Amino acid sequence: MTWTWFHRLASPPHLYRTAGRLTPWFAWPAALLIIAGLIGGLWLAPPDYQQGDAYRIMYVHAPSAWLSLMVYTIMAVAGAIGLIWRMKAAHALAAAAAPIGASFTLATLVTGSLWGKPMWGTYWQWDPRLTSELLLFFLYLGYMGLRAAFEDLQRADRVSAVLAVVGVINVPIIHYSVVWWNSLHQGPSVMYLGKPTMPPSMLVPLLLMFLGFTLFFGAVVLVRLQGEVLNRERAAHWVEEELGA
Amino acid sequence: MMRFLDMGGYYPWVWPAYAVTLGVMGLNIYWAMRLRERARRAALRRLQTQEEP
Amino acid sequence: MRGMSETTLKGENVHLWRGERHVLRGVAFTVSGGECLQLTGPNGAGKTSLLRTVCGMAYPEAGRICWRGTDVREDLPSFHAEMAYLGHEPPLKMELTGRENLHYWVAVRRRFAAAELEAVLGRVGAGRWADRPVRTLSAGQKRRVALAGLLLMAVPLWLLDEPTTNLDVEGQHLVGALIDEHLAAGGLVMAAVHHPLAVSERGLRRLELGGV
Amino acid sequence: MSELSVVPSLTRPERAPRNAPGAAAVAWMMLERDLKLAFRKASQLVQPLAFFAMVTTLFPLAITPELTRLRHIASGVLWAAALLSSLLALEFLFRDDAQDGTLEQYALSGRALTGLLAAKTAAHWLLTGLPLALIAPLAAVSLGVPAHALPGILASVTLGTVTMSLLGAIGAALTLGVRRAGALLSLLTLPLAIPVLIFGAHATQLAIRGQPYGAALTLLGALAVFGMTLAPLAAAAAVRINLE
Repeated sequence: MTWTWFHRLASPPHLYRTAGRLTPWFAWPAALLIIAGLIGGLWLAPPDYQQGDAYRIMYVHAPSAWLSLMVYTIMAVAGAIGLIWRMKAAHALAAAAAPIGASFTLATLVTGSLWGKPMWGTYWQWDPRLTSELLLFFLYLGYMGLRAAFEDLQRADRVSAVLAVVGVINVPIIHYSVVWWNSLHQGPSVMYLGKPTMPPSMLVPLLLMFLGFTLFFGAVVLVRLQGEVLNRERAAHWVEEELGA
Repeated sequence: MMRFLDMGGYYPWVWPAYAVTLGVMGLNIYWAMRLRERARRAALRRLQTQEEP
Repeated sequence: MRGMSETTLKGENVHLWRGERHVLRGVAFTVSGGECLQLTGPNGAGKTSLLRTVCGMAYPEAGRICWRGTDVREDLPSFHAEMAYLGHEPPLKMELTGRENLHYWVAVRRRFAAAELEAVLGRVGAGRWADRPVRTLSAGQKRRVALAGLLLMAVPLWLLDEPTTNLDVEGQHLVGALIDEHLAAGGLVMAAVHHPLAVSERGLRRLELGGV
Repeated sequence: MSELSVVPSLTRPERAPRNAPGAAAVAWMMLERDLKLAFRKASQLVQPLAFFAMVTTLFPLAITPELTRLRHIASGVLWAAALLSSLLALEFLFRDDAQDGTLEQYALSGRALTGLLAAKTAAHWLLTGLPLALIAPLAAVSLGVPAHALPGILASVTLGTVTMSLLGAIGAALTLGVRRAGALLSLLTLPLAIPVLIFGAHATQLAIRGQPYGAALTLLGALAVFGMTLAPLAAAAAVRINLE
């Protein structure tokens, strides 16, 4: 009985309509939070006593990094659900999420190296966090490459779901092996993240950005989800009603 | 204002980082809309071809 | 229900999509012990798709396949242990001899005595070339080796896709005779064909699949 | 035809034929079959080895012939070459069997595909991983590695190639339905192989410096065991999807 909402949500017409209805509820708060975070992070927060104003890159770097990991996890969980219950809706969600995650992984890498230049004096440092992020980017590329290699959408969905599950099991192993490797060769990371004594004027904009980016992902993935659901639908009457053909 | 834009001398790295991130967000919005629009058109096309026979 | 002991294969309202094509539209059939269901229809009518759906290699959008009264998807391994599927091409390794092929193909399912292998090879007329690498055999000879594998599996349900392809007249009669013997022993056959099988009318049922 | 005794199996709807061989016997049969097939096409066996030797030769030619300097990069060279050569033969791990229909017959045999694919992966390791591990010490000597490091190199490459074959089996199964899969297969497999590279190269480096490398070997072994438990499951799932 508790499962009925689950099955109702998974039915394509319901999912399509719900996604459409929910999009503004994610989009507008996301826009407000990100604008507030930008003002707070760029203007109101004081410069850091060590890094000066360069630390402000954190306000876009850290939330991007958070999205890159969260989206991969979502892809894998959705893929597993799709495989186990043969649920097209879950596969559609995984397909919708992948390019968003990949693009934010790339943004993390670029902002990380822009932050690295003033801090390390070089754009690229084999820092464990950036190295892990680079490997995550390769995992995304592999996932999207595999998806694109199949003509049949159903098969692409299921094969890439297996890859996402394998990948998500490996992500922590890769990350810890990279951290371990790095500890052998150089000192700990010089990045700012996770510093416990951040004053509220710095912390609050960061939290706003985290929330804003997450909601932004929600809004974009819902729009993409509508497209992916339509692509997986063949000759259903609800499509006719919905699109007014 | 100039002091704000200067970012304590770190402007060559701070502003590109924000530009890249906001650019990625913009592209994501654009790609998502394009995907949904194409899917809608493809679905309509499928409906029309299926009605013929 | 008494169904557990009845050797019946039943398809109910099977719908299958292949990409954009709705290949099977509500196909229904029943085959019982001693019966052969002959699938006919133009190219693209879904004969192969239906056979692959039955053996669990294609997943129907709607409907179900029941073997002995239960949905085959509930326990595919047990169903597979009781069926044999022969596709368009004989499933043989070119580098191995006919005998080696039969060993690695069938012995993962059941142990069989050497005498049984000889009897089967003799029955399909493959005894003389069974020790040659399959690469050197003609298409018809390969088909006969595949038929030997089919017999050797000793399963009740045969799913055959164009079983007479590449066979001469004598070979086509051999397939007919093998099917007749299998039916006489209580077996079931489902075969996709272009030309009617040379089998006796008793126990023969037909299913015409429409093209699109 | 009564001597073929088809009738008994018709009348008893039991789970598996009474005379079905056990899972271990089936796996052994599969291993034997793949080894036999490989030795009938022996030229393919030599290719990854030749590739490995070739790649390790490139570095002295590209960087320096001085053994004292080569020794510092030896572990990296050996492991990068080993990873790349173990990718070479992967594309055909399941592809040949999928094309001639024999893989489909195994998938329809009622036997667990997981065990069959694990056996095929074991055969692949015996045919590519193990030979690589055996010639790795030779290549190491040519890079100026002292003799006391050779047992460590042999052990670490042996363990590392086990994991590589298992990861490769997943990649090969995923790309089974893709026509030209070579580059994609490498893109899928290499990021997953990073831990093997890190632990393996570290063990090798410790061995070259004459330091204890047991801990790094243990980590490599742990990766191999982890791979053995999960990779055949993933490969079987992917193969089933691709055969559909």
